[in-house]
Amino acid sequence: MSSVFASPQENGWQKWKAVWARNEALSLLVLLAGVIALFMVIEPTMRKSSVYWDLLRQVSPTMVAAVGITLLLLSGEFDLTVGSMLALTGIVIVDTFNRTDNMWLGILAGLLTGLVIGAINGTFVTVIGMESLMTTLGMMFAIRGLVYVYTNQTPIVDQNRFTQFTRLWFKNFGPVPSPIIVALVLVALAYFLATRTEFGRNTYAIGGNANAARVSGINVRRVKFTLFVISGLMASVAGLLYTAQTDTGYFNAGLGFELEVLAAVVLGGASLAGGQGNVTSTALAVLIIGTIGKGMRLMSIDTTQQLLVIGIVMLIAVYYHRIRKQTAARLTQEAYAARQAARGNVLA
Amino acid sequence: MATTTSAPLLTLAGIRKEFPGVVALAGVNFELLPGEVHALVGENGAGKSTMIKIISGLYRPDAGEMAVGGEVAEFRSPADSIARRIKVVYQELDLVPDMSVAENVFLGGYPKTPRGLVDWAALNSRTESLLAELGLDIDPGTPVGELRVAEQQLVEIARALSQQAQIVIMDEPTSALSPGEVDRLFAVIEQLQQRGVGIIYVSHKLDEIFRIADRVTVFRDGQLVTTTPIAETSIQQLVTWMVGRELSDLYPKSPAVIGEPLLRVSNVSGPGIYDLSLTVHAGEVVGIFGLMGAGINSVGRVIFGASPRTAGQVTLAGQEVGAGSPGDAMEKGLALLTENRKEDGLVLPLSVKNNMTLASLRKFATFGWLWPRQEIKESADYVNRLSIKTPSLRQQVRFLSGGNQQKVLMARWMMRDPKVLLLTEPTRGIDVGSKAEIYRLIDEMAHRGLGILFMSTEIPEILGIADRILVMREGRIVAAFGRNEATQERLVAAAASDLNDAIVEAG
Amino acid sequence: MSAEISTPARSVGASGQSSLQDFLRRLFGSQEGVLFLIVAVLWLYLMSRSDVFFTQRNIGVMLSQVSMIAITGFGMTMLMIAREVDLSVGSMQAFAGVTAMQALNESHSLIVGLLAALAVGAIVGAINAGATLGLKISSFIVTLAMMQIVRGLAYTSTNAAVQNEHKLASFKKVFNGAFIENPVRIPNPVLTMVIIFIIFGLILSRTTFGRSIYAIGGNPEAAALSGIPVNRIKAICFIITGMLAALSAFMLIARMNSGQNNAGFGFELQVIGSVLLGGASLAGGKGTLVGTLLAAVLLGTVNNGIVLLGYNSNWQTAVVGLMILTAVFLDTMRRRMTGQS
Amino acid sequence: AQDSSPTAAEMEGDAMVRSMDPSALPDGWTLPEKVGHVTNYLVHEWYQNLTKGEQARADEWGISFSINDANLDLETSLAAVDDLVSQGVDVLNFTPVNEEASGPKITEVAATGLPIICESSPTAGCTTLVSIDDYAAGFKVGVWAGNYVNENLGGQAVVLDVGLPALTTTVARSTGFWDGLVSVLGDNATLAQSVDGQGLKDQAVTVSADALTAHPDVNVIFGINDDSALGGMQSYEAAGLDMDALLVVGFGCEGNACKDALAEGSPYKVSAAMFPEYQGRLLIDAGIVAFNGVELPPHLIAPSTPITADNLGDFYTLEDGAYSANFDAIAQISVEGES
Ligand SMILES: Nc1ncnc2c1ncn2[C@@H]1O[C@H](COP(=O)(O)OP(=O)(O)OP(=O)(O)O)[C@@H](O)[C@H]1O
Ligand SMILES: Nc1ncnc2c1ncn2[C@@H]1O[C@H](COP(=O)(O)OP(=O)(O)OP(=O)(O)O)[C@@H](O)[C@H]1O
Ligand SMILES: [Mg+2]
Ligand SMILES: [Mg+2]
Repeated sequence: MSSVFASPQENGWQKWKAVWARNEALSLLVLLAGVIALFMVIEPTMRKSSVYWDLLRQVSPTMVAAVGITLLLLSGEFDLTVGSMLALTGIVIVDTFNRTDNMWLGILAGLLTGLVIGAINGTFVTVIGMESLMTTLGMMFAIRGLVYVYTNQTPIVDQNRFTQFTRLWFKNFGPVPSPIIVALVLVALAYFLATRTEFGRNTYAIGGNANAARVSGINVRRVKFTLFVISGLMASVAGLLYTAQTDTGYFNAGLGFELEVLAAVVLGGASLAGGQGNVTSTALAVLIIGTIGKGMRLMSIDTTQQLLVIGIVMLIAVYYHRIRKQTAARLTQEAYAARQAARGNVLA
Repeated sequence: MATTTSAPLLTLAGIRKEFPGVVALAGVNFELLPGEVHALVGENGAGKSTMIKIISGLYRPDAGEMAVGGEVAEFRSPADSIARRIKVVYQELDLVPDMSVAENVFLGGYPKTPRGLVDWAALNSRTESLLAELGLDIDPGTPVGELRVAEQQLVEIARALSQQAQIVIMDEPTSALSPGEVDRLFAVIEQLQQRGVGIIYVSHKLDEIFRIADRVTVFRDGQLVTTTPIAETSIQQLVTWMVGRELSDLYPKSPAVIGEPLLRVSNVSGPGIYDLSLTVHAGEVVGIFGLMGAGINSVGRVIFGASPRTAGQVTLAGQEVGAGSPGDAMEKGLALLTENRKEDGLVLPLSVKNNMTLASLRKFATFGWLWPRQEIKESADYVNRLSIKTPSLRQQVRFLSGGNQQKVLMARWMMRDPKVLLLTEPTRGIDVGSKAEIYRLIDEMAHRGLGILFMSTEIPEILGIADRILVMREGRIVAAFGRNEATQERLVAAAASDLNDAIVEAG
Repeated sequence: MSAEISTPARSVGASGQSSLQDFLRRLFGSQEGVLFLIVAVLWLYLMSRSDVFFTQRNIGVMLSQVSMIAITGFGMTMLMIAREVDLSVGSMQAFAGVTAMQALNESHSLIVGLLAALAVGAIVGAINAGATLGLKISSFIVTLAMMQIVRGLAYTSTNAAVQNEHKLASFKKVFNGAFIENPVRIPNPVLTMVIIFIIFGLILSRTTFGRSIYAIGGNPEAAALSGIPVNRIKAICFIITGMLAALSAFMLIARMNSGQNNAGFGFELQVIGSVLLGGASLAGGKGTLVGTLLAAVLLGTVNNGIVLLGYNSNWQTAVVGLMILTAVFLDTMRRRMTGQS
Repeated sequence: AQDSSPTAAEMEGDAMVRSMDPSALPDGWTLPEKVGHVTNYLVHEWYQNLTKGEQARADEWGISFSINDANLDLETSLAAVDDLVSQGVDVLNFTPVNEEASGPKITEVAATGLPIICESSPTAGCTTLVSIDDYAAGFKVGVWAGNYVNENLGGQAVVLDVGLPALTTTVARSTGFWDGLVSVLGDNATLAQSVDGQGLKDQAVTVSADALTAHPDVNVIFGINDDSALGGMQSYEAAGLDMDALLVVGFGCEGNACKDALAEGSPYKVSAAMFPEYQGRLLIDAGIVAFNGVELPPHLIAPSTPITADNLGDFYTLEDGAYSANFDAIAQISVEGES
């Protein structure tokens, strides 16, 4: 059976072009390698391997949260609460530590927070039918505000100083930092969920054409609800990692985190309209943004100029994605035309 | 053919559905038998799609009962309906364009491995055999978005097969199919029939109904007018039931008074069309007939400048029309009614009035400042003149029925007082009553001295209203007929014949 | 022959209902109505709880604060109706502000300072437009990047706040706070807001330009085929938004008496939040200036009320969130009940 | 304020820091090659001037100095610590975004033996903290303000506190000020309202405008930094209230705005000066001392004093529109009894 990807007119060059155009992860991988190579040339510290282990540790909360958001975005919905969730989870975890003197209860409570907030977001959007962008914007302020009110803007310090807890952040297995292990396991699970399970395929279908999904008997509301819960849960895992680093419930944790996550998702090529994107690309994009930030910090470039650079890189990357997607669409069209020509009208 | 003795597959009793301000269904009784093709006809907005959506579980009825296979059925979602082996092929196809054919066929119920994961191998092989059953030779891995509409429709039907549907409902399935594709579809329908599947078939094309239906049910304004075996009725009778009165003449053609040449298209090429030349005179209706994909949609777009023109010249009343600029074309006196109402015609969230006046805003404004009085007056005038059914000028156009939406678009262009009107399939998906209205409007405009270029894939209407007919194939004009020489057979022959045949000089 | 349709078209234009009924239906039938109701309830509550609330002074102060969000919001409303968005307006508060203050210090001329701000707004707006329309990238992403870039420029152009070195007496008067004398006894920022509201309100509802904006947002393809210059109109909307954001930046420096390069953090969320709350949507085609104004006033009232009643200011963020949720909830319910969803 | 009293050895280290001289490095001492500072908010004038002071001092010593800024983001701040460690700094200067939350990280890094000189807020793991005593400095301006009120404003103070509850140091400033004021005025001081200006001028203007409508009788505005105080004053003026009946008390006086306001004779009469350039010098010098293994007290107190129109000229010299700090005069300020 002939695949469209290998229609007769495609020569070797065309084939490579198709591989390039259709595979966003590939581009991102090349970009990542390029960024690393560039920094290695201009900044000697970037040649040390320890820098990269640090990097992996540092990007892990963002990676976890961004992957959660990607899954949700595939279904065409948004969640702006991730930043506030980082703060809320931290507060809940450390507060529970202090109230129960039990580390496991604290961690459990933290994860439960993600579950509950995700379920609340999900209920607003899928049961009541509220628009997700506005709803989660409201939730973002509401959660942050409640955190302020509850803590009176004082950090909550872990009185037990659970070292086992902070090891979740600081411990290394060989050279591999533990948080990145958590993050990669979750990325793998998310990848598996998105590509191998019916639930994942249904998610893509909903984002691709919600109506088609609904009339095919997919319970769109349930899928979306579950995705909100997953995204909430992932945000609370991010919060857990973040908190393990500080052992403190910090009310201002994750201010602006939602935009950071969004930038990564967009750089990873996911469509804000849903249906397009994948978790590996998002994870790569997180690494790219992390590397650029790291390199610039090591070069002691001003934060102010870092903002400029990140902005410009994002613009270029998105423009690049557009060109790539356009090429992919054109190749598809050409392949289709060739197929039609080769076969004649099937139905006539 | 239907075996009238067997128990009904589906029974609706007293089904009622209201939307705010509209009674879409006012207590409908309906029955579908195994192996029968049951046609559903009615004007736009009569409630056909609403009934289908109730059967599919998308809407819940306000009153009434439904039974499937004798058991009472209360569907809370499409999943419930699918579980009872009901499959709907909707008017607007519901496929996920980015996903593969196989995934679309099994959407909502993938074959799974014992561990509960998607079984890709089974998915592809089962799709392949289903497609083979339908005589469709496509790779199950192809993204559906790449398929032709007809192929997509068959994918939907493959879905019905995959779900072993007992009841298949098709809402205007042929509105985007070529005659060959229609034949193919009908063959599939017969196949289904032989398996005892019951089919509800909605269409505005009454001739089709007489080809395949066993029984027909007529709706009017949410009421069921009658259900009758097809053999006991006629097209004329159906039309009368649908519109509630006798429609004596579908094609009101008054004798043309042909005037000066207005639109001259010389050797124009563009995406989908090659070396197109034609002339439209004042008071003349020129029809272009072509099968699906022949390029008739591109004609209007390229002349109007909505698609790029790569070669050739267009003049209107002697003035040259710039390429690729709808603004200039409008300036010179052209108007274009596009093929896709929803995609590039209507502005759904805007009101009826604002949709109508969109192309002639300047007429109601001084230095950009609008004078609403005049705007309202003229819009109201058009609503009345074209008998547009709308509760008010302020009504969002999205709530109007298809036919009325089309009339709003006609009004948009009539308001500009164009010299030449380019119409692309203006009656697609429109009921017979509204069609008659639109034909009447076309005739009236021609009578007032407008030139009309009318592109259509439907032979009867072309024959009915055009003074001169051009036939298009593969982007080229291949034949031209006067009103009196054209027949259905000659048009089909020209549209489908080989390129080597004599190309009749056009224009 | 003329064919008649089974149900004759109802005569249009005339409404059968009494005007009161019609009024009520319209009040509750729209997002603006819902907002009006919430604002009214809130005002009544605050009036009963605080003597100070409903005084000319307090309302003046509150509306002065609302004015910057609202003025930027008016531009943003037009942009969002046209199905675009601008996230760079917050950074603009900093960048246009410091630029204007520098220009004032250099030139000692109010007009030059104002023009400098507006020029910055126009240029950034034009760049947003160019990148969005020229490169065909979603404006959400373009302006997300521009938000970083413009903030970076604000930091780069000055590494500290730009102080008022020109000491222009007129500068203090233009947009400064509430009760600087002017003939109408309405604070200048509020007056400015009202004037801009009227101008752009009329443009949106009464001009071909405004109508085109709605059409573009509702269906860009259809608008283009109706002869509307889609890109040109979108570009103008971007530039207007940039300039209005710059005008609020100018109002901000007048209030602060200095150009702060860290001003306007989160301002874009307040503005976009107000616009969305006012009934516009990211999908385009709908929204009104009245809605935006009411939403901005609602959020301003909440902030003002919390301080007036002496509540812990920690509540401000929370209440803003709850207000957004309430408004979205009520609007969703309203639409469900009137079958508009 | 919670520090235990320093040992004699530590006091010796303290004195050593204050008397370091680039022309005379103690015998046997080595200089660190690289010093890096992770700041929390470099765009603020305080940090602009502080790091200027550090850079100048590092240049005097011939030490390479680099800055990484967190722009108020905790994660970035902690990542920047890793980055400087990777770069092999010999001394780390650190300003926490949040001191509690930075503790574990700093403790971890400190365990490697790297001297960490903290600024602004005490953080677990720091070798020492260089900062003013916020409470004491607040108390001093509070006393000054109390006397001013007695002499010029009829002995009654109605206070608007434009605070920043999110940071312990800024809370200490507000409390210190209030206690100092009350120590002079007793019951004649009333707190009209505390508002959160977030230390940002635009926020300060907004919240104080609201508060001033509720309390138009306010005659003393205290701000936890210059922006807060100036923002409050700005709203007061905009509200059309009597500027002659107002006293504005600021904190930091790190930039030109404060100095100009003092010099102009506006209601902004006093600020708890913190001398960022001088603190920058102390930070570098403390790093050198710590690098050479000398014990330091947990808190190395930087000088602070109420700065007014009268003594502005003692501490700062105005030349061509720029103020330069007189380090000798600043070094003379007593830090006795502050902790
Ligand atoms: N979701 C809805 N909200 C409000 N009114 C609706 C809705 N769906 C349908 N209607 C109205 O109900 C009536 C019946 O519509 P329906 O779509 O069933 O007509 P139809 O017979 O399928 O017409 P067509 O031939 O144009 O497809 C129409 O007046 C329509 O405007
Ligand atoms: N913008 C374009 N670029 C390239 N090819 C085009 C473009 N527009 C149309 N075509 C091609 O030109 C041919 C005619 O297109 P057109 O849409 O006019 O046909 P049609 O008769 O309406 O058929 P269909 O039923 O497929 O819409 C098709 O093969 C189409 O793929
Ligand atoms: Mg229908
Ligand atoms: Mg077509």
